[in-house]
Amino acid sequence: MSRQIVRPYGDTTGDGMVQVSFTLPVAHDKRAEGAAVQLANRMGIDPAMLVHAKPMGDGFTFFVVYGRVNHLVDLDAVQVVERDFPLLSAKEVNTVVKQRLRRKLSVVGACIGTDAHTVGIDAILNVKGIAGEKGLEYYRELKVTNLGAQVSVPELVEAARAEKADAVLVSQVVTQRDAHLHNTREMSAAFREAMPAGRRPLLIVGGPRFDETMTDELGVDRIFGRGTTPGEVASYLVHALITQRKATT
Amino acid sequence: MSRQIVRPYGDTTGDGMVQVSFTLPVAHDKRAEGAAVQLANRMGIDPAMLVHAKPMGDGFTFFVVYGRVNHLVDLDAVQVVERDFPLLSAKEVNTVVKQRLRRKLSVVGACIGTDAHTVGIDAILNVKGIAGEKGLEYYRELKVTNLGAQVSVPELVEAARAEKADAVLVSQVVTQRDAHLHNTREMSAAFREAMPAGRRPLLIVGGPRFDETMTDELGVDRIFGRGTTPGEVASYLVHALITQRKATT
Amino acid sequence: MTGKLDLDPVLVARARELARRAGQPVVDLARSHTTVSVERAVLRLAGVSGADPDGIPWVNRLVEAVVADVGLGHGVAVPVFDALAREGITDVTLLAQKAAAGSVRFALPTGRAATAARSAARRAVGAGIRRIDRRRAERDRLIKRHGDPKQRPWIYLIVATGDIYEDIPQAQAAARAGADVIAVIRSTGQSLLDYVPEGATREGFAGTYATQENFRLMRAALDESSKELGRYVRLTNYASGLCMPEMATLAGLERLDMMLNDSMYGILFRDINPIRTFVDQRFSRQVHARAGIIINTGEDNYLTTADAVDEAHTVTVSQLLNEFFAHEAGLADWQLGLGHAFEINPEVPESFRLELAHALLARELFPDAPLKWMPPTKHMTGDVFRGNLLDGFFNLAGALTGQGILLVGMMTEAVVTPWLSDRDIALQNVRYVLGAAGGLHEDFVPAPGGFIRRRANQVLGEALDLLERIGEQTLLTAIAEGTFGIMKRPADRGKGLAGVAAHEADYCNPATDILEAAA
Amino acid sequence: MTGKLDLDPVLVARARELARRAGQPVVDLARSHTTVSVERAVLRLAGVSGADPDGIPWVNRLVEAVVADVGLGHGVAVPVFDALAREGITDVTLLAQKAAAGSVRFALPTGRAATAARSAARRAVGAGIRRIDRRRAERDRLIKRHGDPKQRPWIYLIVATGDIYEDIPQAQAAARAGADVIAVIRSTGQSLLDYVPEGATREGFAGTYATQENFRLMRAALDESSKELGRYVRLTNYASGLCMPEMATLAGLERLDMMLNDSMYGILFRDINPIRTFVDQRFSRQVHARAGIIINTGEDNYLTTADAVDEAHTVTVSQLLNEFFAHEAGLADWQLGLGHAFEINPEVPESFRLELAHALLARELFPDAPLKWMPPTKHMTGDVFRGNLLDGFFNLAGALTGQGILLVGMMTEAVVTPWLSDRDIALQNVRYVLGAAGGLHEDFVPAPGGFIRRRANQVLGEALDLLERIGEQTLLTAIAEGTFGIMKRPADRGKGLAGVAAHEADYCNPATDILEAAA
Ligand code: B12
Ligand code: B12
Ligand SMILES: Cc1ncc(COP(=O)(O)O)c(C=O)c1O
Ligand SMILES: Cc1ncc(COP(=O)(O)O)c(C=O)c1O
Repeated sequence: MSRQIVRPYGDTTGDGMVQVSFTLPVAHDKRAEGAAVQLANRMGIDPAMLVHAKPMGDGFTFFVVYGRVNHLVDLDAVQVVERDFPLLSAKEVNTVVKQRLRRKLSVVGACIGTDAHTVGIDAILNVKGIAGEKGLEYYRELKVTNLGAQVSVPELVEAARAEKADAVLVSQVVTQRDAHLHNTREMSAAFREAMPAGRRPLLIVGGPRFDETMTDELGVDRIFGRGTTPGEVASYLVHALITQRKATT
Repeated sequence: MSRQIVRPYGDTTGDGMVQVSFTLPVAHDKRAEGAAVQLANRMGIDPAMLVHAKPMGDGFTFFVVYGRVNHLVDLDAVQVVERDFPLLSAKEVNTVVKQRLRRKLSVVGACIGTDAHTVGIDAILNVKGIAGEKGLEYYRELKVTNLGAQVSVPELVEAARAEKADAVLVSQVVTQRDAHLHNTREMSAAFREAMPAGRRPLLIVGGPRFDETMTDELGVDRIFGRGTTPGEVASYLVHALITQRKATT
Repeated sequence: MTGKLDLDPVLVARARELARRAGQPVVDLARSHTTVSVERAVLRLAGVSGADPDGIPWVNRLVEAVVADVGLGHGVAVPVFDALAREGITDVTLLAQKAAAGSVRFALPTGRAATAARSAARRAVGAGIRRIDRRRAERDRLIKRHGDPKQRPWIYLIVATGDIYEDIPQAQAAARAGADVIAVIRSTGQSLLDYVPEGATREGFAGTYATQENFRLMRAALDESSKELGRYVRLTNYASGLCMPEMATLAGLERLDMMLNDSMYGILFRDINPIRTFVDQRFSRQVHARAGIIINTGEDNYLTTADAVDEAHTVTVSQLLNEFFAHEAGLADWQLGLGHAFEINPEVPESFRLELAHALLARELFPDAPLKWMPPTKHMTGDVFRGNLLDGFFNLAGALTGQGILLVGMMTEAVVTPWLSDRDIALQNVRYVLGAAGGLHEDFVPAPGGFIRRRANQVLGEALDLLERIGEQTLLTAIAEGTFGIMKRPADRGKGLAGVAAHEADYCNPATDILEAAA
Repeated sequence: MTGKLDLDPVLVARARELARRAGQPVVDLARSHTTVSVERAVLRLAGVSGADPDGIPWVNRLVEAVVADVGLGHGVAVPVFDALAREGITDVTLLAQKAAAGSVRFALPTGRAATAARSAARRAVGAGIRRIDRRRAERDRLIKRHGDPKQRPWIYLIVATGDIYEDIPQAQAAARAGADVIAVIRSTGQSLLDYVPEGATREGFAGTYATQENFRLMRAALDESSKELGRYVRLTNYASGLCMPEMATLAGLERLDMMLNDSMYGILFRDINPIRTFVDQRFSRQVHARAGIIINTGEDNYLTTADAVDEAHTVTVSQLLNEFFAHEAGLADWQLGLGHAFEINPEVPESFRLELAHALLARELFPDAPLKWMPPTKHMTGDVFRGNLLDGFFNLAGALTGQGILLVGMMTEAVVTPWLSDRDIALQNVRYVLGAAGGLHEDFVPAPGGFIRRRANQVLGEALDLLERIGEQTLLTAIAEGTFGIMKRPADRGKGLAGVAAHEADYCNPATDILEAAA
C-alpha cells in the first residue's frame, strides 16, 4: 500500500490552508507585521496572509495569519497509543475478575499535589460516571478507594499499601509550568522507591492535557487523556492486570 | 547593537506560545489526532497540545492546537516596505504639484478584471475618503479619473493614454485562486507592451491581501495593503513623480 | 402584524401606494421592451440546448442570427418557428446550428405562416413550461415526503470553491450539519457574460459558474442529502446579471428552490443598464412565480457601500419596490425573500438595538414574506474571534425578530471565501443561538416610546419622504442620482443596453403569454 | 426591586428568615471559637511582620510558642503583651524572634498585669486598625479623584502568570483595555498553607502567591494605571484557605478593594474543616467590613461540580446564607458581591433563557448587592471560537439582568490560564456587548406567566424547600451530606481543625472587640 499523505484542507483538496494566532512582544508597526509574517514563514506557511494585527498594552501585538502550510502529513508515520485491548462491558469485567483473579481488584484513586480538580477522577471512579457510563465504583468486583484531592505522594503510597492496591489512578489537571509532569514523575519515583518491581501496583495517570505517548518518560504504565470513559479504564485494568499478565506468564 | 530576537508571548516572556487551527481530510479517530499533532510538530510546535477535534462531514476533522513554537523571530531580518517618503498634508501636496510640476497631476483609477469591489479604490479616490482623510479628488492639483469596477486591461490602458495619466491606480480585492496576482501581472505587462519605459505611468496596485514586498514580481512600482489612507497615496505620488524624480535626474 | 412597533397602518398603506407610484412607470417600460436574454430564455423553454465548440450556447447563436436578419423587436419565437417550418425540421437546436453556420435566413412571416409559427412556438414553449410545472410538483412531493425544516429561520449557507466537485461534498457536509438551504455562489465574472456557460465546471474565481449541468449535479446531490436527513434541503443560485431570464428558466427546469433576484442589484453593483435590468427582471420573476421559486432580494448589498444607519430607509424603500415588482410579476408573498442585513458599525453605541429596530421594521412591514436576514460583512475584519461573536449577535437578532431565512455569517468573512471548517463553526454558532435563545422573542418587548420603537418609526418616516421624492422625479432618476448604495447609474449607461429593444407592434413572446394567462 | 419576575414578597421574607434560622447556630459557633489564623491576624494588626530565614512568618512562630505554653483558647494577645512587658521591649516582631529562639515563656497574667497586657494589646491592635482606616480613607480619596467606572457592570479580569513581575504589566495592559477590577489568582497550593508567604514571588503554579509585598506592588502599579486612565482600578485577591483572616487583614493594610470570601468555598473545594472555616470567615468579614472591602462569594463554584439547572436553588440558598453571615459580621449591602454563574450546559434547550431566569432571580432577591456574575467554565472546551461566542452570551445575560461585577470569561478557559491576548479578546467581547446592547434591558420583559418567570419562581420555591430542610437538621449536617456542589464535608473532618479552639472564659481578642464596638 502506498504511503498515505494528506495536507490541511481549507476549501480545496491539497490547498494546505491553516489559521494561526499569536502575540509578539513588539509594538505594532510595519516591522512587527513583517516579524509576524517571518514567524509564519518559519512555521512553513507560505504565502502567509497577515489578516489581523492588534496592539495590546505596552509593546505587544496580537496577530492572526492565514495561509498555506507546505508540510505534508504522513498518516503512516503517526504515533498513537491505540487501544490495544478489547473494550468490555461492566458485566464482562466483573466476570473476568471473579473467575480469573478470584478476589476483588483493588483500585486507589487520587488527585495529587495541590491539584483540587476532582471532577475528572470522580467521573472515572464515582458511580455517577460520565457520558452515560457508570464509574468503577459501580463494578461489583472492583474495590475503589477514592482519596479525593490534594493528596500528597507519601499519603498516596501509604494508602496504596494499606488497600493492597492492584492499580493506582492519579489525576492531574493543572498544567501551568508543567505541574502535571513534575507531580507524576514524583509519584512514580516514590512508588519505585517504596515497592519492589513485582509488588508495585499498576500506575495510571489521567487528565485533559497529557500526551498519551509519554508513559516511559513519566514512569507510569498508562496515560489517559481528554474524554476518557470509565469503561475504557476498567477494560484496561482487566487487560493489564489479568488477561495480558496471565497470557505472558 | 545586538540582534533583536523575540519569541511569541502567551503569558510569560519567552514562552513561545501560539494557537493553530486547521482541517485534515481524515475521519476523526486517534490516528487523526496523532496526525494533527504531527503537523503541529512539523510547524515547530513542541509540545503540541491538541485541545479540540471535531469531525465534520464525511472524512474531515477540524483541530485546534496550542503549544510552544520553537522558532525565533529575528527582528533585524524582517523585510518590510517602510514608508520611504515624507507624509504630506493635502495642502503640501497641492503646493508641490503646483510649484514643481506646474500642471495638474493626472491619476486614473480602476478595479480591473471581474472584480467589482470598488469600496477600497473609492476610499482612496472619492472626496469622501476614509478614516477621516479626504480622497484624492479633494486635492485641487490632482485630476482624478475613476473608471469604476470590472474594467478590462485594454480599456484601462486606453483611458491612461487618453487622460495622459501620470499614475494608474488599480484595486484588486478578490484573491481566490490568486486572481489578484494574475490580473495585476496582466495589467503591468499590457502597460509595458503599450508604452515605452519613459512614457509609462507609475503603476500602483492596492487591496487588502497584497504582500507589499512583491512589486518586482508583479511589475508594478508600488503596492498598498490593508488600511491604506489617501494621504499616504498622495504623498507617495508626489514623492515618486516629482520630488524623487527631480532629485535623481 | 405582530405589533411590537406600533406602526401607523395609515403610513404603511401610504408607503405601499407610493411604491406603486414609483414602480409603475418601470413596469410599463418592462412590458414594452424585450432583451436578448429574454428571447434566449424563450428559446430555452422551446427546447434549444447545448453550446458550440467554443462554449457559446446555441441559443445565443440563434438569437444573434435572428437579430441580424430581422432585429429583436418582434421577438425571436415567430421567426424561429417560421424558419423551422420552412426548413422542414423539428429540432430547434439543429436549427440553431444551421443558423450559426449561416445556412438559414430568418424573416417575419405573415398571414397563415405567421399564425402557424405562433402556434408552433406556443406549443414548444408550453412544453418547456410544463417541464417547469412538473419540477414544481416534484418539489411539492419531496417536501411532503422529507419535510420542511423544523425551525424558523431556515438556515442558509454558501458554498464557493469554484469547483462543482468540491462544492458538492461541502454542501452535503453543511446540510448534514444543519443547513436547510445551500447557495452556490457564482464566479466573479459570470454576471457580465452575456451567455450561460455549459457543462460541469471546475474553474471559477470566488464562486462556481452557474450552468444547467452544475444545477443538476448539485440538486441531485442535495436530493440524496434530503433523503438521508429526512428534511428537504433547498438549493439556491442567482438570477442576476446579463442572463437573468435564462438563469430563472434553468432554475425552473432543474428544480432550484430559491434564486437571488433583485430589481436593482445588477444596476448598482454590476453596472448593468437599468432598462435591461428591469425588463429581464420582470420576465425572470414571472418564471419564478410559475416555478414556485422563492426570490431573495439584495437590499443587504446597499449597506456594504452606504452607511447602515444613515441609509437604513433606502433598504425599506427598496423592499417596498421589490415587493411591488414581485406582486406585479405574479409572485405570492411566501415567495418574497426580501433582503436586509446586520451591517451597522459595531462601534456605534446601541448598534445591536438599532439592528433590532431595523429588522423588526422589515418584519412588521412584510408580515407574510420569508425575510432574508444577511450577516455582517462590511465590519468583519481579520479578527476571526470577534467575527464569530458578531455572527452570534446577528443570529440572535434573527431569532428575536422572527426572520424567515438566515444567511449564516462566516468568521472569515474578511479573509477568504468560506472554508469547510468556517461553515461548521458558523452552523454551530447558529445552533447554539437558536437552541439557547430561540424562544427569547417572547420576552423581547421594545419599550413603549423607547429607543427601538422610536428608531423604527423614524426609518419608516424617512422611507416615506424618500418615496415621495422618487414619485416627484422618477425611479430611474433616483437611481441615476445614487439614491441606492450611493452608486450613480444613469438609465442610458451600463452594460447590456445594446441587447434591449422596444416591442414592435407584432411582438410575440409565447412564454410571457402563457405565464400571464395563468396569473 | 425592579420587579420583572413578580416574586412574592412574603416568600422572599420567609427565605431570609429561614436563612437566619439556618445560619445563627453557625454564628454562635464562630463567636465562641478562635483559630490560629485569627490570632495571627490579631498579631499582624499589632505590628508583627516579616518571616524567619525559612520563610515562616514571625506571627506563626509567635502563635506556636504561645500555644505551646498556654494553649490557644485564651487568645494570644494577652500572653504576648504580657511577655512584652515582662521582657521590657516594645517591638512585637522582636518578641516573636525571641520566642522562636525559645528565650521567652508565655503565661496568663492575672490582676493588674492582665489589665495592663489587655490595654497594651488593644492599643497596638488599635493602631493596626487605624492603618486600615487610613487606607480606606485613601481609597475614598482616590475614587473621588479618579472616578468610578462609567458603566455597570464593572469589568473584572484575572491575571495568573505565577510571577508578580509578569502579572503587573499584564494587569496594566488589561486596565488600559478596559478592566475595572484586577484579580490576581493564587498559586494552586497556597490555600492549604497555614502561613502567608513573604515577599515578592515569581514561582506560582496557575496563579501567583498572595503576599503582602505582592499586594503592595500590584496596588502601586494599579494606582499608576488609575492615574493614567482617570478611573480608579480596583484590586482583588482571596481571603480564603487556612489563612483567611490574615489575608483579610493584609488586604485591609494594603488597600485591596475586593476579596473573594465565601462562607463555604474552603470547606467544599479545599476540604478545610467547616468549623475552622466559619470561625475564620466571621473574623475576616469583620475586617472587610471595616476596610470597606467588597467581598465576592463563591456560589459559582458549586455549578462546576453540580448541574447548573438541577442545583440552581443551592446557589440561591448559599447566597441567602452568605448574606446573613455578611450582615451579621457588619458588612453593608454594597459590599456583598454575591456570586452566581453562567454554567448551564449550552446544549440544554432554552439554556440562555434559563440563565436569564437565574440571573434575574439573584438580581431581584438582592437588589442592593453588587452581584458578581461568573462566566462559563465547565462547558468551555478547546473550541476557542465557540468559547468566545458563549462568553458573549454570558456578557449579554449580565447586561440584560443588571449584574454588578462581570468576571470576564476567556475563550481559552479549557486550555490555559489566560494569555495576554485572551484577555484582550475577552475585553473586546465585553466592550462590544455592553456598547451594542447595554440598554437592551429596557426591552427585556419576561413574558407574564412565561418561561423565565416560571423558572425563577420555581427555583425560589426549591430554595425555600431546601432551607426548610436545613433548618430541621443543621447547616453542618447539610454540608456533611453534600448539599452544596455535591461535596460531602463532615464537621469533624478536613484540614485545619487542629488550629481551632473554643474560647476560654478569659478569651481576649482586641481586634474583635474594636471591630464589634464600631459596628
Ligand atoms: C471545575 C473546575 C474547577 C473547580 C474544581 C472543582 C472540583 N472539585 O474538581 C474549581 C472551581 C474548584 C476550580 C478551581 C481552580 N481551578 Co479550575 N477548572 C475547572 C474547569 C472549569 C473544569 C474541569 C473539569 O471539571 N472538567 C471536566 C472533567 C470531567 O474533565 P477532565 O478533568 O479532563 O477529566 C476527564 C479526562 O481528562 C480523564 N481524566 C482526568 N483525570 C483522570 C485520571 C485518571 C486516572 C484517568 C484514567 C482519566 C482521567 O477522564 C475524565 C473524564 O473524561 C476547568 C476549565 C475547563 N473547562 O476545562 C478549569 C481549570 C482546569 N482550572 C484551572 C485553574 C488554574 C484553577 C485554579 C488553580 C485557579 C486558582 N488559582 O484559583 C483553582 C484552584 C484549584 C486547584 N488547586 O487545583 C485551569 C488550569 C490551567 C492549566 N492548564 O494549568 C483551568 C484549565 C481553567 C483555566 N483556563 O484557567 N477549578
Ligand atoms: C463590500 C463587499 C462586497 C460588495 C462590493 C460593493 C462595491 N461596490 O465595492 C458586494 C456586495 C457587491 C460584493 C460582492 C461580491 N463579493 Co465581496 N465583499 C465585500 C466586503 C464585505 C467588504 C470589502 C470592502 O468594501 N472593504 C472596505 C475597503 C475600504 O477596504 P479594502 O477594499 O481593503 O480597501 C482598502 C485597502 O485595501 C486599500 N486599497 C484597496 N484597493 C486599493 C487600490 C489602490 C490603488 C490603493 C492605493 C489602495 C487600495 O485601501 C483601501 C482603504 O484603506 C468583503 C469582506 C470584508 N469584510 O472584507 C467581501 C469580499 C471581498 N467579497 C468577496 C466575494 C467572493 C464577493 C463575490 C465575488 C461573491 C460572489 N461570488 O457573488 C461578489 C461579487 C463581486 C465581484 N465580482 O467582485 C470575498 C473575496 C474572497 C477572496 N479573498 O477572494 C470577500 C473577502 C468576502 C468573503 N470572505 O467571501 N462584495
Ligand atoms: C441580489 C443579488 N444578486 C446577485 C448577487 C451576486 O451575483 P453576481 O455578482 O454573480 O451577479 C448578489 C450578491 O450577493 C445579490 O445579493
Ligand atoms: C470564593 C472563592 N474563594 C477562593 C477561591 C480560590 O482560592 P484558593 O483556591 O486559592 O483558596 C475561589 C476560586 O475561584 C473562590 O471562588
